[in-house]
Amino acid sequence: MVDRTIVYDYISRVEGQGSLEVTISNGEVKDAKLQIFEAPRFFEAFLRGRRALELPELTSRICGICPIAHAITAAKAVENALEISLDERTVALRKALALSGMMQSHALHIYFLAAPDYLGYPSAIAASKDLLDVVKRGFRLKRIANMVSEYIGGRVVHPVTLTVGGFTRSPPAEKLDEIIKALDSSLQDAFETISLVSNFKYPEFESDHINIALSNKGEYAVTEGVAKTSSGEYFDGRDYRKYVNEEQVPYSNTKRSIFRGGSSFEVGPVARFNLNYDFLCDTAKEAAEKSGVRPPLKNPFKSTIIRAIEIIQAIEEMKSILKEGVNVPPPQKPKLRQGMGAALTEAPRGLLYHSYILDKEGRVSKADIVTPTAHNSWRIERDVYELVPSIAHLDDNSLRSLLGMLVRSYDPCISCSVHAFTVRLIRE
Amino acid sequence: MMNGKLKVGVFKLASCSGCQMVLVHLEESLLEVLKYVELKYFRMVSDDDLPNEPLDVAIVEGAVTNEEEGIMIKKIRKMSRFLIAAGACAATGGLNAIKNTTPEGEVESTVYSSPEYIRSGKAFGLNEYVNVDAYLYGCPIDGRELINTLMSLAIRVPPYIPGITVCMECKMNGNECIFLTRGEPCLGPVTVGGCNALCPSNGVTCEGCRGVLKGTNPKGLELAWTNAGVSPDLIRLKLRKYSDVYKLLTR
Amino acid sequence: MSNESENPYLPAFAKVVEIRDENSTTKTFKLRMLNNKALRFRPGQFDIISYFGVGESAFSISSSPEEKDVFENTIRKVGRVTTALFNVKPGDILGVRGPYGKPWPLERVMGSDLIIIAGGMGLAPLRPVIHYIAKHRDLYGSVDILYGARTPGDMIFTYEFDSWRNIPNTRLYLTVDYVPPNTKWEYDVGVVTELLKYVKPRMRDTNVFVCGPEVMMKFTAQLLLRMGFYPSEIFLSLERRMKCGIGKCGHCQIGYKYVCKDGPVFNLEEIGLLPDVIE
Amino acid sequence: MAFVLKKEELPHFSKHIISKEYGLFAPVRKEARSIFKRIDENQVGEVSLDYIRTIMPPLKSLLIPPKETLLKIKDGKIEEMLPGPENKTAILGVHPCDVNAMNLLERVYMDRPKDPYFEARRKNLIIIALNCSSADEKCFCTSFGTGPSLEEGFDLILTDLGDRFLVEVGSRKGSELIGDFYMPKASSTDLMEKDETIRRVKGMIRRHVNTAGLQRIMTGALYNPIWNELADRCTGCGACNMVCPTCFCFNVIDEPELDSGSVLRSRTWDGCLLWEYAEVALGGNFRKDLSARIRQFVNHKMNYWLNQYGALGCVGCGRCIEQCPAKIDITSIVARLRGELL
Ligand SMILES: Cc1cc2nc3c(=O)[nH]c(=O)nc-3n(C[C@H](O)[C@H](O)[C@H](O)COP(=O)(O)OP(=O)(O)OC[C@H]3O[C@@H](n4cnc5c(N)ncnc54)[C@H](O)[C@@H]3O)c2cc1C
Ligand code: SF4
Ligand code: SF4
Ligand code: SF4
Repeated sequence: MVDRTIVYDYISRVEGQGSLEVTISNGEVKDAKLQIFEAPRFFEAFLRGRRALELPELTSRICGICPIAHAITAAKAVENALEISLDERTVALRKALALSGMMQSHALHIYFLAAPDYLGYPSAIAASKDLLDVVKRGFRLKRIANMVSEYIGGRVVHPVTLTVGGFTRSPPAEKLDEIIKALDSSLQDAFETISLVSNFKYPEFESDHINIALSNKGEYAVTEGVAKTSSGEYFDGRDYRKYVNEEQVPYSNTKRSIFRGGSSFEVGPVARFNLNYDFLCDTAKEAAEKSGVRPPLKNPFKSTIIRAIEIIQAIEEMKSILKEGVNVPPPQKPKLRQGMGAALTEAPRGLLYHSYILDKEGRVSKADIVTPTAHNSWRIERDVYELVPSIAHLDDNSLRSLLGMLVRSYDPCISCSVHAFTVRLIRE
Repeated sequence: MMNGKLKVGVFKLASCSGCQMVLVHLEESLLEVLKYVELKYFRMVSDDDLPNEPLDVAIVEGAVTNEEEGIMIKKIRKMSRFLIAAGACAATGGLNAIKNTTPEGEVESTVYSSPEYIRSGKAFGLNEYVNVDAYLYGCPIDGRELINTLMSLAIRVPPYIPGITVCMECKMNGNECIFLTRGEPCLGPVTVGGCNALCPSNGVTCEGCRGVLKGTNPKGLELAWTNAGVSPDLIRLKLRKYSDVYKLLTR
Repeated sequence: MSNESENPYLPAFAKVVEIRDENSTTKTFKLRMLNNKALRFRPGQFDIISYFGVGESAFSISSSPEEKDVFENTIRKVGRVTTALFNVKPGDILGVRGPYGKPWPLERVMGSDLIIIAGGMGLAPLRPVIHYIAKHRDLYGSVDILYGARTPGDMIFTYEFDSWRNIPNTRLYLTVDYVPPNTKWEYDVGVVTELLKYVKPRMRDTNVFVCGPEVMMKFTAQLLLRMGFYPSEIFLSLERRMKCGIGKCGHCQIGYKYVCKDGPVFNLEEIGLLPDVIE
Repeated sequence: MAFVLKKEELPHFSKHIISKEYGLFAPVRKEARSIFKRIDENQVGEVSLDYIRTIMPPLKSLLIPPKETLLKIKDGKIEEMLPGPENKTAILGVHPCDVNAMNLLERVYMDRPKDPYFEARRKNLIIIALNCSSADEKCFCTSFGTGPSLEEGFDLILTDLGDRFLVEVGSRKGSELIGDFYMPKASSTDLMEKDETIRRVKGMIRRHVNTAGLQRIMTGALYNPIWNELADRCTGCGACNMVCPTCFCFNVIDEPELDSGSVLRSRTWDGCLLWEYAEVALGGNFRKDLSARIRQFVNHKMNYWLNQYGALGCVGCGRCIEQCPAKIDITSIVARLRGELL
């Protein structure tokens, strides 16, 4: 077979700008490069010298799709450095905020990024002509998630109330009923989402590799806990660098994250599902059964189903947190001092790491941030290697669209790959 | 009603995508807006390729930080009748421009072990490269203002954002002034309003993400901070954030 | 329906019956109030036009007060509302409020000579004066109309100039700042105040009406004072940002005067000492 | 007529007002201060009349809301968004300076042609004022005779007498409002205690504006360098315009309302400290310099008002002084122009 190179430049329906270049030779992948030509924004550089207390605000600007995850992780890392521990209600409210971000992101992914693939439209907007109800359902789910984000965080994109030491204010109690009602009403839409995604025709493909997700006793971990791997190891934020390292890849894309021992790994909904299945609420478990997925799930395309399941999980859990009341104490006034702090949380796309070294005035002297997309990027390339042999016979267009779907199934968020750097679009 | 639907492209340079997300978050209102507006290019949600025909309006998010983006923004300018700089990054470089005062090589080696592969430059707002017809303020932009802007343009009328300050909106909300009561420097007095004083109303100072309002006096504000005992160091950090307020002061 | 209301912010509806191009940036809109409600106005008054969805703006009524069932506004495209108005077609409906403001003191100056000095768009509120005088010619003495614009192409109402020249005992002097190449121009070149050299006013028996950009009015007023005019003989029509037209929104204040209700036509005596008048 | 209301009866009295179908606005605590808020039956306990100064002027906020829709336009039909007579409102606990400021607003808005939105709200409004029982160093109402007590312009007025309020009736509407709510008649001691309170508060007021010949002095100072000096310090934030109970300027904006397919024409507060306020098309601006804008603000209050509406436009509430981030103080500006201060 002749060598051919598939270039999918500027992958659409992912958040940010990236391309995939695959060189195929004799039905095998000779080379797969997930390139990111999103310009580097150098957060880790300009955070130097900034005040630790600004970090949740500043780092939320890493990513407009999952700003909440960054803000929470930054706050936790600083709290870790300054040895601040939070009261139970604040911790719970933070989780509710994180879940609202997750629900929003998942609804967006399912309805606007993935569904067009499976329903055969270039975009949800195009689909809205025929499938207005479906698109509107996506909007509704998203809107209710956003309502909660705004209620707790003050704003949907880039929350303002989240701060080191807690929240700058409690959410207005008089609106609580309305919010809980809205969440209740969204369950129906969430179930219909399960039916929708269960009926998508997913490509047959399985891959076995290390999964990593946050884990915490007794809960489907999102904001609290330590990282757990499918190979049975546990580590916390401070030990992160003993387990995960990075290497800069010369052909220009994100830094590649490597798990101890030199392997690629997966983070995100599938990893969470596989490692924390037991802690899903009953409704979510039922939904999983109904849609025929069970751990260990090995088909990355089916992450779409997991996202739908996680929407149900998020709704149920937000409800139960909010029902216990939304009054939180005012934020603790931190004592600034020298220190190092790190945190791991689950962003919608998977494990997110922030770590900071602070000087004695509480200024950042070093920042280290690794996003879920950076964690997954090598995994995506490996999947390409594994998938292509079975589909190499397809024509360029079909091949390209399948590979696009594969990349999208990781919902890569290239905007937030702070480690990403630019440039050249390589074409052969 | 006039000359058919408004042809709009949404573009992204160096940014977090947050401003595009505000467009997506319009949700049902987005469907209403789409009765008047045709999204010809919106890579984040659609496969459609760069259109060949000229656009009525380009909404551009993000700062220009390297040569490619410089070329890109010029290309966008050429193909669009009306160009909107959406968000702090597009207006002033935004947070990305904080690093502008540090030599680029130093910046790159902070993040990358082999910075020789990286090509990046200082971060600038779009108006350093092209003419900007209108701004949408904020980090991120405001959904309501986005709707008003698109609806104005749909009837072929330039958009309008009232020229009031965050400080005024903060007062209208009956908030206790954070600067006066806690002594924390707040940029509300010189910042373009329209966010309904979101941050001060939630108990935190305005960080100036919507830029400096024409006719306000940042020098006076700096003096007020100094008189209230705010340290020069904190003032420096405060002024060098989303907007280019520091430029107005060093001039 | 709307006209019955006491609500001064409620526009009545008017139909656009004709649109004329004055020059590349200016159009005259002929309007007729719906519901047979004629807009009764006096020369120098203004109305406020609504383009719903964009906003309202004040415009001098530029047509003859004798024409009862229609009226005209001459509008230059400069911003949002005016851009919207330029997209309007005959038959479209607009909102109209007014008329507002103090008119030119045509009764007070009755019997005297008149010098009318206009710059650019400033001719719009003076056109009704000229039409009024033409109709009631014997009530006034000699009339000199001095009109200046940036270039010949910036002039408005040029199609009426001949008929103005034909009004008995009336002279029209024209000037432009600049004549672009290949443009025919047989009149003066220079600022409008220079046209005063053609006028030999009978002092104490002559009044002056001035309207134009504020700097032009400033120089004109200074010159007139030097020529020996009293401030009480000089009338100016001013323009300020305006949101309500009825003395509530505050924008048009100059010192203690409101342009909308104490003006727009002012006697120089009234405003001579006010701040923020002319830069 | 005068009565006595025990302090612990205040919640009942508030409930009584609500029971007469009034929307009740009253001050409640927010952080260290009071803020006027719509109160429902369950919140009457929160009403706290022990305050000196709110940030926002309550009557202005009520009568000309910061953003108010005037017209709704749809399919060539215009709907006036006038508040109906059913929107009866009672405001409880406004100080004399604020009531007097409202009287000044009336001169503007009830001048012909009347503003029907203001008029409708004013007609619907019943005022239960509150004589001051304390003052701080920012108060200077005595300069204009606008406080600390009020002789007219209220329906009811309270005076804090320690453990009880003296309740005086100022209008028929006021006495109707009391209706069958039982309160004992006030005694002459109560009335004497009131006078004593007012005298005491007057003694607390240290700040002063000398209004004698003020207009002539202000007009003479229009070109004084002081305006440039102030412009170096003023941030141009417009906070003073917002908090001033007599500032009445507004902007008008048209906005689409997508769900209903109509256009809303609203007015929003505006202020002369802003660049855009005096801007006209093509970049012209009649008050380009901040100095001209501050001069407008101060002169409007201390000079032009007198010509325009027959009274000075300041009631001495002290809000602009308190809220100015640059600590610009209208009383010391006047004092300087009068040569009373360096
Ligand atoms: C008494 C009076 C008579 C006028 N007569 C005429 C006339 O005959 N022909 C004509 O073309 N223009 C006239 N103008 C000016 C006209 O009102 C402005 O050109 C128009 O308001 C610009 O509106 P816009 O929305 O297109 O401009 P933008 O620049 O978009 O204006 C935004 C807002 O600013 C205000 N504004 C801007 N410029 C002016 C201005 N010059 N005067 C008042 N408000 C302004 C308006 O409130 C407007 O809504 C007159 C103004 C006044 C006060
Ligand atoms: S208050 Fe300031 S920082 Fe906050 S959203 Fe508004 S402009 Fe931005
Ligand atoms: S001081 Fe300024 S804003 Fe206030 S009423 Fe006067 S002109 Fe209007
Ligand atoms: S409050 Fe003070 S700083 Fe702000 S505009 Fe008024 S005088 Fe200037």
